[in-house]
Amino acid sequence: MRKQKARICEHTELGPGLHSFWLELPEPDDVRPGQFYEIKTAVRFLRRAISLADKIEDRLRFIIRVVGPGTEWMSGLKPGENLDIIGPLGKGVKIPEEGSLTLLGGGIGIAPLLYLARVLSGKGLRVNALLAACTREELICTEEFGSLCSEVVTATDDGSCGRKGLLTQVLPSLQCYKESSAFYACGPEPMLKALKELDIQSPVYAFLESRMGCGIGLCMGCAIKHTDGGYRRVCLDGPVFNLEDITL
Amino acid sequence: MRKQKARICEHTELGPGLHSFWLELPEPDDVRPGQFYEIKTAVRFLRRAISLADKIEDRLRFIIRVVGPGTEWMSGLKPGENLDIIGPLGKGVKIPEEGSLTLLGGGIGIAPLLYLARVLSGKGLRVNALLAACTREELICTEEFGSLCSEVVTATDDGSCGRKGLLTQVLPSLQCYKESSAFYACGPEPMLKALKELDIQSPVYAFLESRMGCGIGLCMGCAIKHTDGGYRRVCLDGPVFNLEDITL
Amino acid sequence: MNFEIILAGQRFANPLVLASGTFSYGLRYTHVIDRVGAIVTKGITVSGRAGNPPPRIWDTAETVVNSVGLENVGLERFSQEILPSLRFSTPVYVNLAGVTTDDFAMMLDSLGKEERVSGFELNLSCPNVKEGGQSIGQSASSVAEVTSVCRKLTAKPLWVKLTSNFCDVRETAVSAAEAGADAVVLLNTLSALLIDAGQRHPFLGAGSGGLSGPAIKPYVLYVVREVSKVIDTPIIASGGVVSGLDVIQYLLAGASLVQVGSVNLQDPEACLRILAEIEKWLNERDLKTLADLIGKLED
Amino acid sequence: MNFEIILAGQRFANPLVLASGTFSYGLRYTHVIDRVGAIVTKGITVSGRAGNPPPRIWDTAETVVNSVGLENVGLERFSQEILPSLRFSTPVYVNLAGVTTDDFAMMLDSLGKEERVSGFELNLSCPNVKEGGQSIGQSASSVAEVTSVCRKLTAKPLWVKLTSNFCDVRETAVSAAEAGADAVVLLNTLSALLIDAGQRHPFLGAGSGGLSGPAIKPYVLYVVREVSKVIDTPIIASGGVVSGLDVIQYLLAGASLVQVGSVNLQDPEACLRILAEIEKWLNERDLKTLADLIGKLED
Ligand SMILES: Cc1cc2nc3c(=O)[nH]c(=O)nc-3n(C[C@H](O)[C@H](O)[C@H](O)COP(=O)(O)OP(=O)(O)OC[C@H]3O[C@@H](n4cnc5c(N)ncnc54)[C@H](O)[C@@H]3O)c2cc1C
Ligand SMILES: Cc1cc2nc3c(=O)[nH]c(=O)nc-3n(C[C@H](O)[C@H](O)[C@H](O)COP(=O)(O)OP(=O)(O)OC[C@H]3O[C@@H](n4cnc5c(N)ncnc54)[C@H](O)[C@@H]3O)c2cc1C
Ligand SMILES: Cc1cc2nc3c(=O)[nH]c(=O)nc-3n(C[C@H](O)[C@H](O)[C@H](O)COP(=O)(O)O)c2cc1C
Ligand SMILES: Cc1cc2nc3c(=O)[nH]c(=O)nc-3n(C[C@H](O)[C@H](O)[C@H](O)COP(=O)(O)O)c2cc1C
Ligand code: FES
Ligand code: FES
Repeated sequence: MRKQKARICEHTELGPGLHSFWLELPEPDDVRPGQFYEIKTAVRFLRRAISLADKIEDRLRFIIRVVGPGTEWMSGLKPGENLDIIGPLGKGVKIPEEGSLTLLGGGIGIAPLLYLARVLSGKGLRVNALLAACTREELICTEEFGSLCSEVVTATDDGSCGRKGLLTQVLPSLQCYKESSAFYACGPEPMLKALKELDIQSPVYAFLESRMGCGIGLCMGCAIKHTDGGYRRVCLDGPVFNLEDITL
Repeated sequence: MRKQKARICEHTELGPGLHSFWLELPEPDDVRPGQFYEIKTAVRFLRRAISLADKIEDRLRFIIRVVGPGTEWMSGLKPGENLDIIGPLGKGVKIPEEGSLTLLGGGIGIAPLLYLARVLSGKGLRVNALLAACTREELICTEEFGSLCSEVVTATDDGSCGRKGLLTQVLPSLQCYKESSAFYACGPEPMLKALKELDIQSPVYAFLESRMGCGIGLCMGCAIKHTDGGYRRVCLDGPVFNLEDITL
Repeated sequence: MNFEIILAGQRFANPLVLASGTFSYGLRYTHVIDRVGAIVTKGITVSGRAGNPPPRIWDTAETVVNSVGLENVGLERFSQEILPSLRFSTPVYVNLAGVTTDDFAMMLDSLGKEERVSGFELNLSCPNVKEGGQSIGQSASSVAEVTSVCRKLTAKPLWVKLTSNFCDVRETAVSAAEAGADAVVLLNTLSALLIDAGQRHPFLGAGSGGLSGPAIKPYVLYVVREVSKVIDTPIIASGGVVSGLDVIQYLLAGASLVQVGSVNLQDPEACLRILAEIEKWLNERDLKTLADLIGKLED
Repeated sequence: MNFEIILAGQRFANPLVLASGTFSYGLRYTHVIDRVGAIVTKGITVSGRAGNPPPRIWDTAETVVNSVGLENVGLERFSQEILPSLRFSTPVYVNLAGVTTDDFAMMLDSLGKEERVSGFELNLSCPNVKEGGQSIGQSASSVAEVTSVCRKLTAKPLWVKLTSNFCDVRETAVSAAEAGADAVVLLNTLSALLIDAGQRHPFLGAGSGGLSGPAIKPYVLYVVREVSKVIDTPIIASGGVVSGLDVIQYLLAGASLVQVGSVNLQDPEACLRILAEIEKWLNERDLKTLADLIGKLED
């Protein structure tokens, strides 16, 4: 982990309030799926955590959804501008050696799974993806997943694309639901809660969020409740946790 | 006075930290030399006061010198962007009917005198200008003054352009020093102080600055000391004062 | 939609109050004054004050520091020149800034007869004067004394504006409430020092000033909430309001009225925008009555 | 150029101190710790604390609000696991957060023997815990009691970290000084409330938090200056430092050391930049000795 100035090479709007950036680092990082960067903005004191969404050669991709001042500011960035970033941070995903794996992405939570799909498929593992969003416009990166995964199922709350329904309503009807050796889930808290209730037998690794102070283990700001009653730091101990260890 | 969104049509760098902007207003204002606008920036809570530097048809010109965060922010504005401005504010200059007039501009203080030169010469009055700055690079708008004034004398502290010396050192040697019916002075406080000490017989109207809260008479933030012992508000009672009324 | 607030028997069209010192005496921008619940004048002293030497004001992105120092025309000119010139029907509260209890009594007595004056805000909290000001508001007994003397002299609403600088404002608020204040105003500015390091000298002409603006809102919200637990007297919040959401947060925390200060300097029409934001917020939630929100924060 | 500061007989390589809670226990970023005058650990309690429920942190452009709630491993694990792992020679001050006087005595007694512990910061000012914390620091007599008990138990430097929330910190500072503190630390965070208006509920999991960051600097500068007028005991400033200029301003106002807090969260290497800025400032003025600036603000 270190601080760098990353140059923005490309900025595309993927949907309403959804922005994709490709970045170039002066000293390229070795980075694992599930890791994230802390981005400095001009409008907030603390950095904002953004997951690595993809990496091709030495270029990094971030995908953001505008939810407040920090992400609003990012959405106005232009190619050629520099971004002050710290990373890669967090433990990221432990890449399995074998098995059949399913990615479960909801909304902006689809983004961090993309690089995971790339790495898993690069290892020759069988990867399925179930990608869900509220509407068609918010369903991002489906083509990229298509080229990396054995099977991609999409779902929208309003049925405007793919199956109609919530991710957790669609999931039980899929073959992978029974057959996957592990699941990787990233999405809003209600989705993760509902997943927890499905009581899936294979491990479910969840990409979690929390409001962060430092992102680097200094402040204890990023607490998340562990089933043992204590807290864990999303930034150091996560951001990827076994879903059954976490109280949501 | 009112709040408007002004569109930036042109931005040129005139010298080190010196920037000129031409603006277009949706509803053009009737504005007098010496008046100013309050500009909202993204980096400071209060607006920043900037004088009208020139006006041609319905376009307004501002010229700024970067001295802190607000002016630094302005220096990054690009054509096409909008500026949130309130104005015109202040009383401005009372334009004389006759006489021979001399403009005394020091540094960024040259800017507000430009529009005054245009209005005075437009009325057919005889206008001289003495323009001074630290170095050649900081001496702005001399050509424009040349086309509007009968005579333009320049001076720099380091002698890199025009006469060598401070404005108040050069002034006594000029013919206009004795003959002008009025002087209009804008420049840093030390220049105005030195002018006061020259004890000029004709009235000297000084364009004054102060740290402003509102710029519109609400807060009493912009006090300047009057020789009667009380304070005056630069924003409402000025910004142009008879130099002999003010304690510097 | 109903924005009305009743406080001490007085009706306010809405909870917005133009804070003292940020709308002068009310002679300008009357189209804004027309739309708010009340205006508080600049602090008035018995004989008037020239105010503090410049510079008097400074800011960052989220704060303002001022040291105006109660520049005002004095009681007499205020009665004779200002009051008759006010061109709006919005309630006018006069911010009184005495040094001694007698000063307050004298001003109250004189202005109490003026029909145009709806009520008073006792400024026991100005950080920008050497005498009076916050030195009164820092002592629970002084607050009690000034408030009770003033209470006896007027039947008009009496607000007491307090400070948290170097004191426990819960105690002074209890004092003010027990001495008969109709409302306590929380808070005046926080004492503040700016330093010109190169000169090794304070930056403001007066040496120090008072901190206001959006950055202090979480602190003032906390104080409002805590004081609301120890007094039943209505609270008027003052600190950092820039948006409709800020006003709603203060109401939830227990304030009945909400003063708008520094943001008027940035935009004299800020209150019009804030009112529109409140309306939108209520609409989105299908709420009808703003007063219903007061004190409704759950733990 | 000489950045050295001597305080209570201890030598500090420079006036920068990593503030409690913003550099954890000192296990990471040791290249930064190597360069500062001292590090204060996260607040330690006797049995450890899980901390407050999330969310625990929130910010604006110039403020941070936190409600970490003294999450820590407790005295025993701190002694056995943390202290032996520290890989730097910079002085370590342990921030002690007791509920009772006995808690402080017990922790001090146990840690006083540790060679690796250079001194103590008594945290009488945490706004984020229900018991202990700022409720001790709000009372001059409690400050006196805890400080004098601790003073008797250790010869190591004893700093007392105070609050200005709902109290007169000039009084508590005098209490701490008279009870034998080697320095008072001004200030801990200001109490703060954030409201989720839609939910009518506090936004932070703990209900309220503490405000820090650059916006509060003018306030804390004022407090440092005023307290320096009433005590001779050295002052350590804490509040809103982000630049070298801020450090210089605090020294001029009367602080001997200056803590750096929130900005570490934005950039763990902030102190390296701040040191470079101080050096540049001194160079430009041809000044040689930083300690010469302490208290040199003119009126
Ligand atoms: C490890 C990690 C990885 C992440 N990766 C990504 C990613 O790849 N892409 C992405 O888009 N996001 C990602 N996020 C989320 C991202 O960090 C946040 O969206 C971002 O920090 C928001 O910053 P902001 O300034 O835009 O909004 P903020 O102002 O910080 O607001 C964030 C949310 O808090 C709410 N809030 C704030 N104050 C209040 C209040 N008083 N009352 C009620 N609600 C309030 C806001 O309404 C909003 O919903 C990640 C987060 C983590 C922890
Ligand atoms: C009526 C009027 C008309 C004006 N017209 C123009 C114009 O046409 N063009 C133009 O360029 N300017 C003009 N000015 C000046 C302009 O308003 C200021 O330069 C501007 O407000 C500065 O804002 P800033 O945020 O860039 O700097 P600020 O941060 O506001 O700083 C301004 C100055 O204050 C000093 N300062 C601030 N804090 C401290 C401290 N703690 N210690 C020591 N010094 C400190 C800074 O060093 C700097 O020199 C005018 C001013 C007035 C009143
Ligand atoms: C420029 C200025 C002048 C002020 N003058 C007064 C005053 O005369 N009397 C008073 O009681 N408060 C005065 N105040 C304090 C405000 O009324 C208000 O209580 C404070 O600024 C906090 O609110 P805000 O953050 O909305 O500004 C003044 C504030 C400012 C910024
Ligand atoms: C995330 C966070 C955690 C903190 N934890 C503690 C603590 O455990 N003990 C303590 O005395 N102060 C704690 N503080 C207060 C800081 O040490 C410091 O006094 C305060 O933040 C003001 O300084 P700043 O504006 O530089 O941050 C904490 C502050 C922050 C932001
Ligand atoms: S965000 Fe600071 S410890 Fe995790
Ligand atoms: S700047 Fe507010 S009255 Fe002049």
